[in-house]
Amino acid sequence: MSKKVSQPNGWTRRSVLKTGLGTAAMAGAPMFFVRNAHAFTNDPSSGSTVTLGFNVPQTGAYADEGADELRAYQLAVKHLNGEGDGGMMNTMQPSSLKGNGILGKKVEYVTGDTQTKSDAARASAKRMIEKDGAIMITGGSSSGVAVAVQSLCQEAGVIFMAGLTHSNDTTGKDRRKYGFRHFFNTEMSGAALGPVLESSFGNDRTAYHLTADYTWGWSQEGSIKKYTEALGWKTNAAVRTPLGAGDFSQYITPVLNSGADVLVLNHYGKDMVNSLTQAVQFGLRDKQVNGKDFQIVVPLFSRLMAQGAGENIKGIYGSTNWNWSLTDEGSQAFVKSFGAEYGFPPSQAAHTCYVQTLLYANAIEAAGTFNPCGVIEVLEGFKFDGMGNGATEYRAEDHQCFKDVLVVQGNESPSSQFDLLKIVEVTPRAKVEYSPTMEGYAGDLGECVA
Amino acid sequence: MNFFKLSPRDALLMVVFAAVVLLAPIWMKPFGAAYPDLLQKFAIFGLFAIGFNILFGLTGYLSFGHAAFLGIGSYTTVWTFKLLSMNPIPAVIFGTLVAGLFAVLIGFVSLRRTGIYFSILTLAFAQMCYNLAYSVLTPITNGETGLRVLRDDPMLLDKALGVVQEGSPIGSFFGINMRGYPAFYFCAVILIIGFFISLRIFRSPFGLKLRAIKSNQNRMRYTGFNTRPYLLWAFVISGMYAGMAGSMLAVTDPLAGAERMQWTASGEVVLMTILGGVGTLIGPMLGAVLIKYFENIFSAFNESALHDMFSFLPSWLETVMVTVVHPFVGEGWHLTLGSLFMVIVIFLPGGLVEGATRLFKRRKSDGVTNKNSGSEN
Amino acid sequence: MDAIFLQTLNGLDKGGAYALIALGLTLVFGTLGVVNFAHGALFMLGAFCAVTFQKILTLSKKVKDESITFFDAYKEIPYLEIWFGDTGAAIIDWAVPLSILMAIPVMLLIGLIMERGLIQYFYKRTHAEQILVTFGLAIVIQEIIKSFFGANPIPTPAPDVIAGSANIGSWIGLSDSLVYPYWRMIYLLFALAVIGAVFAFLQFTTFGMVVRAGMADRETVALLGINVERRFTIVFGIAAIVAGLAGVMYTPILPPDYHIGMDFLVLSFVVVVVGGMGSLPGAVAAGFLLGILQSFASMNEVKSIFPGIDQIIIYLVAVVILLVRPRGLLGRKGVMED
Amino acid sequence: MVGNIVLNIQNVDKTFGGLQALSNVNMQIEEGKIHAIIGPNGAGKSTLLNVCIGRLEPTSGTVRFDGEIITGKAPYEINQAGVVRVFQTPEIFPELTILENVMIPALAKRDGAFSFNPFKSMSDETDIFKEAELVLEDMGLIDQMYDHSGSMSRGDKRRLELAMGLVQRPRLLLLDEPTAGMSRADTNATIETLIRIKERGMTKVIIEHDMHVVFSLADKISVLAQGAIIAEGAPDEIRGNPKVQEAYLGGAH
Repeated sequence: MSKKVSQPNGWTRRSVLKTGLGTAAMAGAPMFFVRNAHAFTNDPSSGSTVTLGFNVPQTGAYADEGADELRAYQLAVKHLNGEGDGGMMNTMQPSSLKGNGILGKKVEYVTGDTQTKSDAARASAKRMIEKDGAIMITGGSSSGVAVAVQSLCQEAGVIFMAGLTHSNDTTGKDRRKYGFRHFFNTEMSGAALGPVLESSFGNDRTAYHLTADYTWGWSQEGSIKKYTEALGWKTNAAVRTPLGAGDFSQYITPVLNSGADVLVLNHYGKDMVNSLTQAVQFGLRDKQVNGKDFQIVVPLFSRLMAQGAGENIKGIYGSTNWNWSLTDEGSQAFVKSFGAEYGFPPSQAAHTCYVQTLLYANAIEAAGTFNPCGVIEVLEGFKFDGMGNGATEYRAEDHQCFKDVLVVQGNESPSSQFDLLKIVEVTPRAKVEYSPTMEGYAGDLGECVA
Repeated sequence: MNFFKLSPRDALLMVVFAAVVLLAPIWMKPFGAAYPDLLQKFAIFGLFAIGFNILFGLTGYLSFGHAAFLGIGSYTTVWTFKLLSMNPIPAVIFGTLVAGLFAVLIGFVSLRRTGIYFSILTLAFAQMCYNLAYSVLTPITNGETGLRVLRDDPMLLDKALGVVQEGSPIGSFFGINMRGYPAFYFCAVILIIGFFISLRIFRSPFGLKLRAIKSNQNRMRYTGFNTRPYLLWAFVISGMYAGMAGSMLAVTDPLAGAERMQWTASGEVVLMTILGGVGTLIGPMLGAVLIKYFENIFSAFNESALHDMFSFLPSWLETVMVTVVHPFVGEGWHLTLGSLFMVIVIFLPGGLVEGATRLFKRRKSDGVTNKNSGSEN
Repeated sequence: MDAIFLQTLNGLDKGGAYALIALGLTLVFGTLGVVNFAHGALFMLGAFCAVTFQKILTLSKKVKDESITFFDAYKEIPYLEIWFGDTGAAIIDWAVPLSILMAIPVMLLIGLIMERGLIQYFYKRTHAEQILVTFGLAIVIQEIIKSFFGANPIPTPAPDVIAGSANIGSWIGLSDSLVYPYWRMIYLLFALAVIGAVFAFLQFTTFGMVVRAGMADRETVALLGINVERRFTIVFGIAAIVAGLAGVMYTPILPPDYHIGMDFLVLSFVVVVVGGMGSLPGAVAAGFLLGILQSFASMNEVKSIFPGIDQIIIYLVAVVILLVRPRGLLGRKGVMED
Repeated sequence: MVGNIVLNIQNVDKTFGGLQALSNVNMQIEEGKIHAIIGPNGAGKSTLLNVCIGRLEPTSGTVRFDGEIITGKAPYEINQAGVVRVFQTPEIFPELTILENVMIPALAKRDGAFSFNPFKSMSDETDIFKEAELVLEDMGLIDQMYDHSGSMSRGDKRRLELAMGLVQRPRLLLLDEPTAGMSRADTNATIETLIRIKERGMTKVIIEHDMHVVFSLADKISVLAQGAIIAEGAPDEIRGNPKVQEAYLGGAH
């Protein structure tokens, strides 16, 4: 375990012990602080270090993604402590970061395994908060976990900087005062994909959706439907598939006779690799329907998944939060720094996690306090640039980052083993913005209490 | 001494058990496990395993679907929070009862078969619960995101009594918030009660009959027993333990997710029980602690933490140690867990407790007749 | 009509896969009486035989992409292609079917090592202990594979000529939309062939006769002075080969990752139990039954009547069958009932 | 002078597939008597016992116990009614101690087929304990009563089996070769025990090969061959019956 200076004090802010029962039971147990006006969870002011909690999947289907996230976090910590080449700290605008830790305190970190399960992720986050004294939690690679950990952090009074989470809910109806998301969401994917699909496939298309049967899948199906139907596309059917079905053939066979000419795969991770591989195997891409070439669309892409799908990804459209082949100054600085450290380019998950860590540290420097309420105040409405997605804003109303979205296509002729996605279009931020009170999206942030 | 009608030896066991549990925040410290969440998990999963053992350990019926009752307990508890009150007492009672109700239904059907056929029936029911909860039952379970208590939920009883909470809703035991150490002590008290009940069942004629069913069910029938209701009761009791454990998961952390019901979760309690010792009193508890400890502590060691740990060594040795240990911790914690299962079952047949008893016996052998069956420790 | 035809074909295809995956498991149950939770791991190891073979074939000369300076990015050209040109490329293309040649000896060896090194000591231990030790073994094998190959799925495509799908419709004079992937049909045939081979082996050879006698009454056979133990070791080896081959051939359908075995573990247990413990014909029948029912339950028309039915159909069928037939479809009395 | 009929077997047939195991068996067991059934191997003796305790259902015919039909009833109901069988191959609870093995049937006698008493303590069951102790004393197993029953010798297991039957103090005890596999000394001890408890008014049906045992115990003997009763009567009548001799010498191999 990392050396800790401050004693973890548990969930103390709002806990008031009133009866003797608790006090008696507490004898010998670690000191239980009673809330005072200025205390907040795991205040690091008295020590010489500050601890961040990196909560990523280390086992299960997303273990590789989690490993990449962890690499990015370790890189970010290095940079914050003034080691290495500084990466995006040199390109971030505006920046209050000094390269001497956070508010002069050395940054340390603890890690944990979410197992991509809400329960495990919350247990891990709780350990970081209760035992290791983490002042911020970040990470994760699914929306279920993000929402679960975010609400936990709200209760604990600790800031949560979400990792990879794409569901609208994270900053929609499940938004939280203490939670911030840099990653984009299904609404933005839909808005960005719409025009590209229109220009590539026209207005007269019939779509067939295969949707992972859980919250994120529904969210994505809804967004893509909304934007494609606005183009004049028809939706032939939207079929729900069980999570982790493995073999999707029984859901693909009906597509053949359905009369649809576009298949939208609202799957992520292993499900996406499998369903895409199998759909291609069924010869869908060689088919002609309604006099048009049959097309497959995978709204959310990641390079790691593209790797798993191999050849099948070629030519397929999707959206992504960030890709290492971007040539702006910030992306280049990050790719260079990450590549030098690990020998390969970072994934979009790594990018998001790195940026989130820097943004959090920067907000503390700007606020001049570790107090989450002060940090939240800085982050809300924070405008920045030089982090790889152009001019970006953390919208105050829902804590969602608004920035350019990438529409990508599987690369037909990759020049290297990492060159899997080709950027087709960088959809400007203005086109993917939406109202924070949009129907089905509105939520309640809650309060910052400290 | 007649302490709750226990024999002196059992009374001592009970006192030691209670003391060990209640003092866990102190003696767990050197192991890095003395923080509320993990202690709560120890208590909760210990209770789950103790209950599971009443079915598996006593009757030999191996259920592969007990996680369903854990999940049902959790959902019921969160719904009780939402509809009635944030007080954990009604929540735990309802959670336990509803889980018991499901156990009656599932048990009634599954117990028509024995052996692996029984196991697969329970597995099938649990997987159906899980799959449906994750998808089409989302209006009730809130699917992937998990069921949570919201501030604008009715909470009729609380409203009627004028109990108001600030901030996000949290279980509240007459004013004591159910988080941190108070929540642990709440779980600990329930665990101790649960252990006491289990001890009484083990020592009762009912428990003896269950063990006889495990030993030779056919003979029991010719001895005049209708075994089906005995099995059903054992199933329901252990289902209620699971429901209660699920309830406490939701009390200490008001979020109920479907993955709690997945087969891996059912498998986990089976492993806990076998690891500690099937049919022993404290074995399941030990197994639960061990597995949860590995899951939460071993997974948290990263390379820099390892370097810190071995920093007292000369630097070349430090590097060697870190290289050797690293594959077994952090992202490799599963490797340690898998190896641990194998090592224990190979070298300590019967699990930790029985294995330890055997080792102990071998040391002081000399043919002293032990007057207790090995399964009573 | 077309839809029904396709779903039936799909069901058979799935069924073949299920039967093949479950076959080794039921063989081990029936002969050794061991609950093998590492069966999924054997399936996974088979799949990774294909991956390894493909990796060996595609050992590559790396040509650096000079435009990238931050890290080493390569365009890889396999040596086989450099040395043998198109022949080399064709060999690589056929990596998955060819890897069967490697998988058979490797899986046999793994099976023998597993049985001699571990399983044999657990014949007389309780089922609970068998579960614990084999589950632990499965986790350890998984983690070793993960440390070599990572957690991401690895694409292992079928050979180009049979990567696409066949237009069955035009073969038999039905609609043009009746297509089915070549590889899946090959898998079905392969499954039937392997199942047939195992049956024939058990039915028509002396070895098989002894094994079957051993399944029925191990003690009597041992009393006849026949070394049952050694034959059972070989049976475990055969089970490992069958599981491994099922894994090899499945890779073009499902890009394998280290967890693929666990994903199939529950399913194969359900198939085996629905078929009846230790019954080979039972496992095959159950495999096909579950495959076909699952296929039909996933049709939109069915799902609109029973929402979510495709999520639970396998388990629902298992419950119904076990209630109607106490020992599954073709189970024998007394096997794994205590 | 015929006493009160406890068990009345009427026209019982039992076929397995095409095999006639019992054909038209009629037998009346009188209260308080020891009734032996003898016959060569495969004569249907065990099948007959199995029909009586509900393990098998007869193809036709009925078995009445105390005037009530017990065919078709569950084994535990028949046991609770007072018919108890002592098995030939010991059917004990090998994981339990010898004492527990005997307390289990004693509990069945007291608690009935089902009773839910998880909060009673076994250590308070002094009555049950005393009953078990008494029977174990009788059987000479008292010294080892805390040992595991699984590791006993076969002969001891047979005695335990007998103890388990006796502790229920049944109206009718069915003994399936109680001395098979026992040493001569153990056999004699067992015979003595059975004679000793004869006075307690327990009716017994004994299947036995050992003629010494049969003739020293039985009040009445039925001879079964090829599923049918070929002779019935007091020991002296059976001893000289030519049919019986033929069955034994000609029927058995």
